[in-house]
Amino acid sequence: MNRANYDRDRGMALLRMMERIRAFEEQAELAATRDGLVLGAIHLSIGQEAIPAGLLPSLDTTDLLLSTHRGHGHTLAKGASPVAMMKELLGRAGGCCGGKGGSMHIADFGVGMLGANGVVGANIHIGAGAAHGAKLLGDGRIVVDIFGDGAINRGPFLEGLNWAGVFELPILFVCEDNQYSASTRTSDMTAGDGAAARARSFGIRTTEIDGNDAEAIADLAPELIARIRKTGQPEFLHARTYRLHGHTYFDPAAYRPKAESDRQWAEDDPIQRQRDVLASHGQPPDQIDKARSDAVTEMEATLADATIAPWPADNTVFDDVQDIGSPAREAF
Amino acid sequence: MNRANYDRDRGMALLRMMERIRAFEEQAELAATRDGLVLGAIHLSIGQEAIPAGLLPSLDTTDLLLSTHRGHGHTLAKGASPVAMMKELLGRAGGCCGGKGGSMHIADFGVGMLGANGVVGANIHIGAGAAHGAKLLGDGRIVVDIFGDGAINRGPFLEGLNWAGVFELPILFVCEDNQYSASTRTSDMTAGDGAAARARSFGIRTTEIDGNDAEAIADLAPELIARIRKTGQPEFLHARTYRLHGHTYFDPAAYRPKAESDRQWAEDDPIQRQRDVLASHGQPPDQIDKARSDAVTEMEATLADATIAPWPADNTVFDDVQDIGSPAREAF
Amino acid sequence: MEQMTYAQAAARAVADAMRQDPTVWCVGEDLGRGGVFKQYADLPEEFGPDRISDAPISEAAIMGAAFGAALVGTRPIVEMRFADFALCATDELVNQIAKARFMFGGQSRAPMVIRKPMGMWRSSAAQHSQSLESWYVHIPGLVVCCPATPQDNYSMMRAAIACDDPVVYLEHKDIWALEGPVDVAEDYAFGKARRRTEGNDLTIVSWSNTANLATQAALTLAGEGVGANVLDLRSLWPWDKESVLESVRRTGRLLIAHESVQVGGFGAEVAATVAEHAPCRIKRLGSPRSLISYAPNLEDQLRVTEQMIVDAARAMWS
Amino acid sequence: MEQMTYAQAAARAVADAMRQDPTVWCVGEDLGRGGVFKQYADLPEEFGPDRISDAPISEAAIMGAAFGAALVGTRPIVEMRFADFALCATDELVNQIAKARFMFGGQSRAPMVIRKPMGMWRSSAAQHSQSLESWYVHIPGLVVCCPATPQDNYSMMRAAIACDDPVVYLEHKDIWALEGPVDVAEDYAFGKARRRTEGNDLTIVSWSNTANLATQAALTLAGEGVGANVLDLRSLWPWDKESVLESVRRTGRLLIAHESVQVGGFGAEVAATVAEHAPCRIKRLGSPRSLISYAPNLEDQLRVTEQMIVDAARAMWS
Ligand SMILES: Cc1ncc(C[n+]2csc(CCOP(=O)(O)OP(=O)(O)O)c2C)c(N)n1
Ligand SMILES: Cc1ncc(C[n+]2csc(CCOP(=O)(O)OP(=O)(O)O)c2C)c(N)n1
Ligand SMILES: [Mg+2]
Ligand SMILES: [Mg+2]
Repeated sequence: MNRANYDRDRGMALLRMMERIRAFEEQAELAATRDGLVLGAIHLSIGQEAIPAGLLPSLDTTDLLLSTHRGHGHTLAKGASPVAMMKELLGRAGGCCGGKGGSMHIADFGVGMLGANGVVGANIHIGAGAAHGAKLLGDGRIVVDIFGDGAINRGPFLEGLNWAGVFELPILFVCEDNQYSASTRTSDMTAGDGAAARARSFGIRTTEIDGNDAEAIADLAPELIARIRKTGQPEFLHARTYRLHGHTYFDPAAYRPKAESDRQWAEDDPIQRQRDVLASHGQPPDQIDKARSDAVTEMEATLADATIAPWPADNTVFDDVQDIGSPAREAF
Repeated sequence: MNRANYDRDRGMALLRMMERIRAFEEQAELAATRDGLVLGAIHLSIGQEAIPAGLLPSLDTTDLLLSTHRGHGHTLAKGASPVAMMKELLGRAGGCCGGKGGSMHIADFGVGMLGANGVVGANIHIGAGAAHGAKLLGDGRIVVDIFGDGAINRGPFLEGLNWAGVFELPILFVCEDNQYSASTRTSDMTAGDGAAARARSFGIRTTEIDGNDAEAIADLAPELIARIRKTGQPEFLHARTYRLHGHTYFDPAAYRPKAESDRQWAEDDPIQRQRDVLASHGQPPDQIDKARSDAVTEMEATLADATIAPWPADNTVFDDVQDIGSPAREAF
Repeated sequence: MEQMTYAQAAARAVADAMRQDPTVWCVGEDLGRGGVFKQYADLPEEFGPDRISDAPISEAAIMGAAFGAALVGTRPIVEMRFADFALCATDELVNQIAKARFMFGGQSRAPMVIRKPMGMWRSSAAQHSQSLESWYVHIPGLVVCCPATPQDNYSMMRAAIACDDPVVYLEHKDIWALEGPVDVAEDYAFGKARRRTEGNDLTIVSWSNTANLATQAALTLAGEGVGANVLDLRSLWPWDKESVLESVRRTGRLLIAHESVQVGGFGAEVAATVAEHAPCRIKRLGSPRSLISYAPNLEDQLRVTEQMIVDAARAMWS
Repeated sequence: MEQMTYAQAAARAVADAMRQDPTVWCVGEDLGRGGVFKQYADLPEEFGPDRISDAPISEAAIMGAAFGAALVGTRPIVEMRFADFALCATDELVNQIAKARFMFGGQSRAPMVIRKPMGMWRSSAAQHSQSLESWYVHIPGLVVCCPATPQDNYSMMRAAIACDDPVVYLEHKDIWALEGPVDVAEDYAFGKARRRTEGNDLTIVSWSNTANLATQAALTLAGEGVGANVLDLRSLWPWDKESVLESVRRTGRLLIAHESVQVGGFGAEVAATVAEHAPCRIKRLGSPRSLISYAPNLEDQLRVTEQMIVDAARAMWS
C-alpha cells in the first residue's frame, strides 16, 4: 500500500543499510566457505536486516547496544567499521577486538556497541546493568538490548527484565524472534504466548511488530526511544522475523522444510520488501539497484582489506588479561 | 459467615494440623532461644500454617513435595514425624537427615518430602524435574512445589515454570507470599503484578487465594489435585499470607512497623480465624481449645525426646558422601 | 573389536545402556537432531523424544530438572553442549546434585551423567574452549571422568551410567572424530589409570586429549632411548594415586601435562600428592593463566603440544 | 590506630572509598538494612539507596547488572551474601566479567569488587559453609583476596576498590566480630604476603581465618623452640611465590594449612610450585573431601584446628 508524502530518502537509507548488512554477511560467508579464512563459527542474520536497520540509526552514537552471537547487523547499524569487523571475523590485527574475540565477541565501544555474547541470554541482565550504570551517572545514555527468541527461556530474561522494571531503567529490550533456536523450533520449547506475554507480566510496556517491515520499525523507533529518554522507563519490542540461512554458516538447516524457507525468500525477504516499497513510491529502479551494487562493492573491498591484514602480533597474547599478576607460564 | 452443612470434623482436622505446626515451631524456637540447642538458623512459618494444613492432606503419601528454608509446616503436613524433625533441628542421631542437614535441608523421602532447600528458588526447577521423572515412570505421582514470594525473582522460577508447561507435567506450584524477602518488602524489588501474573504468562492455569483461610484452601485443594491428576498439566496457586515472626528466630523484624504485625496477629492469624469459624458453627469451646493443648503436649514431648537424643556417631561423618572414592583425608 | 570414533563410542554406550535400563534417558538442547556434535546420532530414531529429549535453552533447568527426575527414580544423562555453558547451572550441580545425598542423610541418590564437552576447538575463543576439570575434582560428591579414546568413551560412559553417584563426564571437543578399536566387553573401574606406554626413566601423568599427545611424545622419547611411563588417569576423582606413586618411585621423575590452566589445575594436586608421599623431580606443563583467543597464532600459544611435552621431558635431565 | 572489628573495617573502607569516588556503589540483597552481617552498617544512612542499593533475590542479575554498570563507567561492589549463593552467578563471573576485557581486545574494564562471605560458620551445613577460593584462582582475569584481619579487611578492600580488575573478595564469616587495630594509612600491594611470625625452622603458608589459627599455633611451637615463619598470603592471585620460596629455602620445611577441601585446593598449587622450584619437605593440611554437616561433632571433623597445625608441624621432624 502506498502512503502520501512517503520519505524516499529515508526509504533508501533503510535499503542501503540492509544491503550493507547482507553484503557484509555474504562476504563473510564466502570468506568462510570459499576461502576457509573464517576459523570459528559465524551466525548470519540474513533475512533479519530490517530490525537493526530500522531501529538503531535512531540512537545517538553515545547510546549503548548489547547484542548476541548473531550480531553483525546490529554492530554495523550502530556504526561500527565493517573493515574492523571483517578483520575480527578473520582473527586479524586491526580487528575490533584485536583478533581475540571473533564473530561471537564482536564489540566496538567507540560507537557504544558493548559486545555480542557467546552465551545466550547473558546480555539481558548485563544490558539492564548498563542502563543502571548510565542512570547512576546521569549521562542520558539509553540502552538497546537485543536477544533471540530462544533466550526468553533462560533465567536472565526474568532477572534482567525484573531488574529494569524495579530500578526504572532506560532500556529497550528487543526480542528478535526468528522462530528457531539452533535446530529447535522455539515454540516447541516455550510455554505460553512467548516473549511479549512474558514481558507484559513484568509491567513493561510492550510492542509487537513485523520484524521484516523496515518502514514500520523506522516509524516506531524514534517514538520508543524518545519515550524511554523522557520517562526513563524500560520498554520491550517483540519483532517477528525469520533466519533465511542456517544457524551457523555450516548448518544446512535440514530440520526445517525447504518449502518454508523458500516461501520466506519469495514472500518475506525484508530487502525485497523494501525494494518494492520504494518502487511503488516511484523510486527509479537504477537507484534501488545501486544500493545493492554499492554495498557489494564496499564489502568486497572490506573482505579484500581484511584478507591481507596480518595476524595479531604474537606478543599481544597476554595483553588485556588483567593488570594485576602476570598471565605468563610460571611467571614470577 | 456461616455455611450450611459445615463439616466440623474437617474443620477440626484443619485446626489440629495448624496447632501442631505452630506448637512444633514454638518448641523449636524455645529450643533455640531458651535452651540454645538449635545451632543453625531456623525460619519459622508461624502465621502461615493454613497453607500446608489446607493443601497437603489432600495428597497421597506417595505424592511428592518440595519445600524451602521455611519448610517445617510443609514437612509436618506431608506426614513426617515431628520427633525425627526436631532431632534434625538439634543435629542429633535419629534426625530425619541423621543430623547432617538441619532445618534448611529437612527431608523425609518416606512420605514423599524431597527436601527443603537452602537456596531460594532452587526447588522450583528441581520440582518440575521430579514431576518429569514421575511422568516418565508413569507411576501417577504428582508434585507440590512450594516457594516464597522472593523466589519469583530468580531465574529458576522462569526456567521451572516453562519446563513444566513445555513437558506438560503434573505439578502444583505454590507461591507462599508472606510479603517479605528477609528484611526486604518483596513488592519493592518486584516488577509488575507478581507471582500470579508471571505464572499466567507461561500459560499455566493460576488461582489466587487468601492463604490464611484454611477452609478455602481445603475446599480448593482436592479440586486442583484431581485436575492435575486428570489432565497431567501444571497449575499455579498464589496464596497471600504473612510471616508473624522474624525471618530467622533471631531476627526482631525491626524493618517493619510493629503496628503491621500487631494488626496481623489481631485480625489475620489463621489459627484464630479457624477457631472462630469452628465456634461460629457450634463447635464446643473445650474441643477447640483441646486442639491447642493436645498439640502443645505432643510437641513438648517431641522436644523432650529430641533433647535427650545423642549426637550422630562420629564415624558417620563420611557416610553418604558418595559410593566412588574415599572422602577421608589423604585416602588411598 | 569394532572401529569407532570417539563420538560413536559414546552414542553406542548410551544406546546399549538404554536398551538394558528403561529408566535411562537423555536431555539437552537439540538432542532430537542427534546433538550438536552428533554424539547422539541415531538415538532419537531408536528411543523417541521422551528418552532422547529436547530442551529449552535453560541450562539451569536442564540440570535442575534432571536432578529432580533422578531423585524420583530415573537415571538422566544431561547434555550441557559446551562445558562453558554448564556454568549457568553451577548451583544445581554443586549445591544441589553433589550435596543432596549427604544433606538428606542418605535418603536419596542422584544417579546422573553430566556431559560437558570441553577443551580447545580451533578458534572457539574464550567462552567456548574452557577446561575446568579441576573445579569438579574439588567438589565432594562428584565423580570426574575425562576419557581420551574411543575405547574409554565407551567403557567409561557405561560405568558412569551405571554409577549411583553424579558423574561429571568431560569429553574433549577436539577428538569427536578420533577413530579407534572398541571392545564393548572391556569394563572400566573408576580410579584406574591406563598405562599408555611403559618406561622406567620418566613418569608422564596426563588425561583427556593431552594424554594422546603425551603418548605420541613418549614414542619420540623412546627413539632417544628415554623410557616414559605414560599414565592416562582417565578419572580425576577418584584418581590412581597408587599407580602414579608406584611409577615415580621407579622413575624418580614426574612430568604432568594437561590442557587446562596450570595455576590451580588438577596437575597441582598430582604434584602436591607426589611431593608429600614420594618426593622426586616434578614438572608441570599446563596452559598459562591467560584467556583463549580466536586468532590461531594466539590460541596456539596457550596449547600444550606434543613437542612441548618432548622438550619438557628432555629438560628433566638438565 | 583505631580498634575495629573485621566487619567494621570493611564498612569503613567502603565508606572512605565512596566519599572519594562518586562512581563507587554497592548492590546486594538487604543492603538497605546494613547487610546480613552488618558489614554495611551506617552506609545506607550516609549514601542513600542508590549507592547502597537493595536488590531482588537475583544473584545472576546482581552480578550481571553490576558488570553492565561497570562497563559504562561505575565501580560496583557486589554483595553475594554467602559465597555459596554466588554459584548462581557463575556464568556472569567466569564467562563474562573475567573475560570481557580480553575478548573485547582491551576496549573495556570491569572494575568490580565481588564480596563472597565464605567459610564454616557453626552449623550452617553444606549449602552455607563452602570455601571455593581455589576455583577463582584458576580463572584468568580475576584477582582473589582472602583477608584474615581487620587491618587487611581495610587495606585490601581499599586496594580492591581501586583496582581496575574484577576482584573476588572472600571475607570469612566466622570472624566478622574479630577485633584489631587498623591503620587506615597502611596500604596493601596485591601479591604481598604478611609475615605473621618469623622463624627459620619451618614455613607455614596459610590464608583467611586459618592464617589466624596458624599464627596461634606458631606461638605454641615457639614455646617448644620451633621457629615457624607463618606467611599469610592474603591474596591468592597474585600470590607471593617469592616470599614462600625464600622462606622454604631457609627452613627446608613447608606446611600449608587451609580450611577448604584439600583435594584440588589452592594448597596444592603452593605445594606444586615449591616442589618444582625449591623441593623440600612438604605437607598439606586441608579439609577432607567431604561435605559439611549441621551436627557440630561432624562439622568439627572437617575443620583444620590450631591443634592440628601444631601436631602437623611437629610431625615434620618425624
Ligand atoms: C547458555 C547457552 N546455551 C546454549 C548455547 C548454544 N547456542 C548458541 S546460539 C543458540 C540458539 C539461540 O537461539 P535464539 O536465542 O533464538 O537466537 P538465534 O540463534 O535464533 O538468533 C544456542 C542454543 C549458548 N551459546 N549459550
Ligand atoms: C539464592 C539465594 N539467595 C539468597 C538467599 C538468602 N535468603 C534466605 S531466605 C531469603 C528470603 C526468601 O524470601 P521468600 O522467597 O519470600 O521466602 P520467605 O523467607 O519469605 O519464606 C533469602 C534472601 C538464599 N538462601 N539463596
Ligand atoms: Mg531464534
Ligand atoms: Mg516471603
